[in-house]
Amino acid sequence: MSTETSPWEEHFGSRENQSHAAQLGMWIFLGSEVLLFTNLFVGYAVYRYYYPEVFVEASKHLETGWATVQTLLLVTSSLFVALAVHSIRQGKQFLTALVLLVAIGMGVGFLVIKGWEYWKHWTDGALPGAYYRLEDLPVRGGSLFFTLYFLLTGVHAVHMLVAMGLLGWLVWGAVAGKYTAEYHIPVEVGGLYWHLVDVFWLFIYPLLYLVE
Amino acid sequence: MNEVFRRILFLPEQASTIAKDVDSLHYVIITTAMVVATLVLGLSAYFIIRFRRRSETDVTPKIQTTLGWEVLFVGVPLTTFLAWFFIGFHDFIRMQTPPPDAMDVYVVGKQWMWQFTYPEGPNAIGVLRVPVGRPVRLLLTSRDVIHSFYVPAFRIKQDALPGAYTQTWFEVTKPGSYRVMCAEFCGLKHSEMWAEVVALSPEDYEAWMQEQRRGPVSRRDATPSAPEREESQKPARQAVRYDAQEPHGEVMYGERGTLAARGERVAAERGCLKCHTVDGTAHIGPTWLDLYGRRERLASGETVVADEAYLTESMMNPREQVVAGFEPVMPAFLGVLEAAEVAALVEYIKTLRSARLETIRSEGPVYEPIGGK
Amino acid sequence: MNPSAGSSQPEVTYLNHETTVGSWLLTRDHKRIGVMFLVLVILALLLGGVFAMVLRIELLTPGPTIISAMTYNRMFTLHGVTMVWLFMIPAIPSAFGNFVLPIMLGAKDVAFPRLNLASVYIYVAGAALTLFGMLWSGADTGWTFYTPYSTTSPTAVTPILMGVFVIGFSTIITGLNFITTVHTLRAPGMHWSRIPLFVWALYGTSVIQVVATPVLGMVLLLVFFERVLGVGIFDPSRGGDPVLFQHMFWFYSHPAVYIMVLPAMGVITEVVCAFSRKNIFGYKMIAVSTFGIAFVGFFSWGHHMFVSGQSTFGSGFFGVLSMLVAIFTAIKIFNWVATMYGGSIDLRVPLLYVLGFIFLLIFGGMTGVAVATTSLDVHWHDTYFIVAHFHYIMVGAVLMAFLAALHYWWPKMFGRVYPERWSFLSAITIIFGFIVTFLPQFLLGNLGMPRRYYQYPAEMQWLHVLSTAGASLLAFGFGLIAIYLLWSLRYGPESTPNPWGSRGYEWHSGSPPAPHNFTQAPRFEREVHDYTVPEAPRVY
Amino acid sequence: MAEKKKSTWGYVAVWIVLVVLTVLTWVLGTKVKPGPYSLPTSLGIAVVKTVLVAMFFMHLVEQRGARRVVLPISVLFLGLLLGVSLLEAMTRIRMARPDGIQEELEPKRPASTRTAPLGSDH
Ligand code: HEA
Ligand code: HEA
Ligand code: HEC
Ligand code: CUA
Ligand SMILES: [Cu+2]
Repeated sequence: MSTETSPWEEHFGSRENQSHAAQLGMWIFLGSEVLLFTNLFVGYAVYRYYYPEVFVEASKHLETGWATVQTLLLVTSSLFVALAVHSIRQGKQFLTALVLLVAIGMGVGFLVIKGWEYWKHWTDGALPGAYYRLEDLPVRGGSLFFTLYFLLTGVHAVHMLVAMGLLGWLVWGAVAGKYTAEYHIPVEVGGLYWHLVDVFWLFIYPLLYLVE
Repeated sequence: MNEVFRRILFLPEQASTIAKDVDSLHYVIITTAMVVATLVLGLSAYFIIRFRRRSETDVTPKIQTTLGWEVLFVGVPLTTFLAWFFIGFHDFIRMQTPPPDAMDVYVVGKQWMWQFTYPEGPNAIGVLRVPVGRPVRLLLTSRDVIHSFYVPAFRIKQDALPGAYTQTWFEVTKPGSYRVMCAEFCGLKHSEMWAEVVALSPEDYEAWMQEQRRGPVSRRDATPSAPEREESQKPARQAVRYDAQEPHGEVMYGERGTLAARGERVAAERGCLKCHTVDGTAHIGPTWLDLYGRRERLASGETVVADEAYLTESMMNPREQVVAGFEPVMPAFLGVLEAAEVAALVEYIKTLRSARLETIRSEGPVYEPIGGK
Repeated sequence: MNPSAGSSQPEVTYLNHETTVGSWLLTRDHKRIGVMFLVLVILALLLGGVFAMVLRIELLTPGPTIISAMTYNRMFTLHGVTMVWLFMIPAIPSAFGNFVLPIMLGAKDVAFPRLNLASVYIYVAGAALTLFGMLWSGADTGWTFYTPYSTTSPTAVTPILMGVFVIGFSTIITGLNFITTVHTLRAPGMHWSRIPLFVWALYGTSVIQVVATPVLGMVLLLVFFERVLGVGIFDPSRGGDPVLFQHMFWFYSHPAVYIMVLPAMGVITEVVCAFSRKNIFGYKMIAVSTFGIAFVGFFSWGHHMFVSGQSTFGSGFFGVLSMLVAIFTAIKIFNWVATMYGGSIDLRVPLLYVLGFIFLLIFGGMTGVAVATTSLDVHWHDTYFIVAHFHYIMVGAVLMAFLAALHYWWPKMFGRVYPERWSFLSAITIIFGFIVTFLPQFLLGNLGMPRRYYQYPAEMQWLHVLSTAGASLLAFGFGLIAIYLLWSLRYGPESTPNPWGSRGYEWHSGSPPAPHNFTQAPRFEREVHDYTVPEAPRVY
Repeated sequence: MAEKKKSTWGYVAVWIVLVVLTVLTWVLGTKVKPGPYSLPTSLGIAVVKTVLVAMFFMHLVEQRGARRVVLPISVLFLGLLLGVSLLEAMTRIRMARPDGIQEELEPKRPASTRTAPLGSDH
């Protein structure tokens, strides 16, 4: 019961083992996240097969340029998170906090763009299912595209929020000096989560915005 | 032999061309299962007695497998299973592929009835009349949720999907009446969604069809065939009865709190359901299913949209706007129903929609008439 | 009583070192968590059993008997939901797995004890949400939640969906914990080739849990969104495809049947070895077939959809792969029987349940193979034949294995012995009652009795009456178990550390074990279940 | 976790590649428009980017054993569900409403309640 005082837990035997266990646990969790998104990709694939033309047309209603900016933002934020891990491994706590903050800032930027886009869809009536009011596309297929669009980006945005919360908590920990060159499991593991959320976007981006 | 097995296994009669083939495989698999289970149990029992514990300090040798045993353990069941699968799949493909000379019947499932439509008419609800000795292809669809068209005596079953068509086929071997049941859970009266297949001799069938197609009747609901008129009571048909006067048990859509739920109770208590149904069939009064928002043709020739105002008016003063085709027999409920009850009733009627799916336009790439690609 | 005398019980055990309520509710001890899960799943079994009895009583007559059609529809839905998600999926892994897995590996705890505790509360939260839905107005969709019925049903489907969704996370956490524990917390001497087969079974199960459960989570979420927000992803009037829902559902739910059966198979392996005093026959084959099931099990989900409008190609694909999964089970059955050969067999109650398990699993499994034979399934799909098939496996096999585990590990968990005669009586009642309940259902299915039917043709009545009679016997048997186990908790004679003389690794710790499982660090020097030497393992 | 003095520039290099690939995807998708190849190419690029992120940002290269195979396995199962469901949908026979009898089969709201008492004609 030494967990309150020291971050090392004795039932792991060695510190290296604890780190391995934490990493493995996180990877398994990431694996399950991949499968959480699976249904949406499957729905996308099947409906795109059913309604190919509608999907092409529907995709034109999206802001491809801004999505590219979003992609760049996420990719860059990933770099900063990787740098955070890099610097905490060398024990630089403030640098870590700083780069994490930058990454969070980029996440905020991403979500702002997303929110603006949602607002635009709202005014256009390009909404999912029952709310679909877009006139130039048929309901069959068209509404499905937007359903999938909102589900994919929405579930992704929720993950972004969680990941940003996680990074915020890491910033706080780093500032409070909880992480050192020896003990920084949370930073490593939290970073993994951020990268995974980034990876989802790497697929969502071409699938939704670059349909041809 | 076939008959013995069929009876032991309680299988229904084999009234279609595929039933015998399906059953033969059934017999083989079930017999094997029983034999294997008995052997294994017997072997275990033998081991338990032969190798029973003799002292608390017994030691036992470590016995490991050899390659031969492994191959045997894997090989024998695997070959058996695969052999069964291939025989079964061969039959399955046959069951999935209607022969080119099949006649078509369109089947629409809806909560909770089966409707059959012949090309060039007529329509029939609850009874599908087919000739013996001729393959019949069914094209199934549904108006609301998934149903499943199941005829035990033919060993066929096929889901009817909303928004899409599926197909199955059968060829009846002997005249008679066969029970059709809905096998996919579809709501309150799933267990009553029965119909029947009446297999007529080719001559009777031809005569019946001629009768149905004569003149303007062709689009109407089918009437019984000559053999049925002679000998009436049909057990399966009786089950396809939607009697709002004896609703068995509690009505659908929740019992608690909501306004609509209360409306439902009011409707039952005030006797509305004596004349109105909620499942789409007409009774003394028009059905309430999909009433809200419907364009009603009145006896006066005008049409009205059934909105809240119209609904209220119809309850308070029914003689004012009589729906075409109905007698003005509905009592006025002015002063009988409380305002809250009226509101609840209206709310209830609004919930009675046969799902959003009603608006579906079912379409697909191509319709392939049998025979030609 | 057995040769493990000499080794002594620990004075301080996980049960008596702290006894406040708080020390239970906030415990991170995997053993206490296991016990909490055990209590919870037994309550769920009781609840599901009550629903089952209501179903059976209603089916006594062809027409309405005690409840209305609406209530009946809710009952089988709640029965299915409770039994599958509240009882069977967590039953063996979360209760017994949590208790013995770390001990078997020689670890002090699972890798993430806090997450482990969280999984209890997540389960409780999910179960509470489900119960809330049940009380509110229940759901009438069947445990399969097929769209579009589930998206339009006016009953309280939504809270039940969300309850199951939440419980899913508990499952994922348990799986994640077990995998990590196996990888990182093995004691010295615990090579990969020595890992007990129960642990292998849990490992395979965990993989399925982690992979499949999120898929279920998302598909339930999709139905939720459709109900609450009308996003219409499966809505045919918007061009959606209801069959796609079935793919997503069964992609989870077929592997889920292996989530239920694999741990049961692990239990059987342990019990067969212990009571035959025999090394397992074909350790590798059993371990490999566990992973065979876990992997190939993911390829056969479409065998639930042979008549759903799925393509003929699809049916063939899923059908042939179902045959391949079946093989792995066959391998295990042969190995268990072969293990008994040349053993020193003591027919105790756990072994009796194992015999029931093997016999009923063959029946359930072979009828599974029969329904996987596409042409036969057309007649059987959604009839009582299917109901009988899965009850043969889930009740006849898995529930028997649960009872075997309960009796086998009862002294380990609570340090008490249960009364032998009563346990025999109830075991025989249960096995016999089971057969009387579910054998007639095969015949009903053949006759063409569809499932989820409130009313049925009168000529089928006598079979239903028989089935209800059997169910009453079953309920009586369970009641008996409940009574004598509760009695034994308090008045049962104290157990020795290793009452069965088993060589399973979990018996290296005391019965009940010390708070951190072992009083000294254990070393594993022999193969698991090595009975070539007369003395039992030493207790650390 | 004895980190061998690894330089920051490695990460930056990976990042540059990622940015270039992103821009490439965009150019391909909006300017070049390779038609039928657009889906495979854009997904191909996404996979390459994922591998880069996983290997270097997520330090998969440093990992051993089980930690290494988790992600590939989950992707495998994603592919399984996606591939098989899609294949099944593609092999289905899709039938449309047959000619001639639209009226009766069209699932639609009835235009009026003019339905007669049970048993008699329409
Ligand atoms: C724990 C639960 C469990 C398990 C383990 C299984 C195991 C199997 N199941 Fe079952 N199944 C269910 C639970 C389970 N099932 C449930 C709940 C449903 C219904 C769901 C619903 O619709 O509500 C269902 C439904 C179901 C269907 C769909 C039926 C339908 O709805 O139309 C099918 C079809 O193929 C099927 C097949 C199989 C097969 C092939 C196996 C195999 O894994 C079986 C393997 C075992 C053996 C094969 C026995 C051992 C073999 C031998 C001893 C060898 C004999 C030797 C020789 C022949 C030489 N199952
Ligand atoms: C693990 C799963 C499980 C278990 C254990 C059971 C157990 C039982 N089931 Fe059920 N069943 C399902 C899973 C299960 N079932 C599923 C998934 C469905 C499909 C639902 C659907 O269609 O959606 C179904 C459907 C189903 C039907 C079909 C309903 C229909 O289609 O209309 C029937 C009908 O007879 C039935 C009966 C029974 C009976 C009599 C038992 C009996 O074995 C129950 C006996 C148990 C008890 C009476 C409880 C006693 C317990 C205690 C006293 C607690 C103390 C215990 C200890 C200390 C050990 N079940
Ligand atoms: C004696 C039989 C009878 C009873 C009882 C009865 N109705 Fe009617 N109802 C009819 C008939 C016949 C019509 C169609 C002729 C008409 O419009 O008056 C009708 C029409 C209606 C309509 C208009 C339907 C349409 O399609 O436009 C509504 C609404 C209605 N009834 C509500 C009620 C309510 C609410 C009650 C109970 C409080 C009730 N009815 C009780 C026979 C009845
Ligand atoms: Cu229609 Cu069940
Ligand atoms: Cu299955």
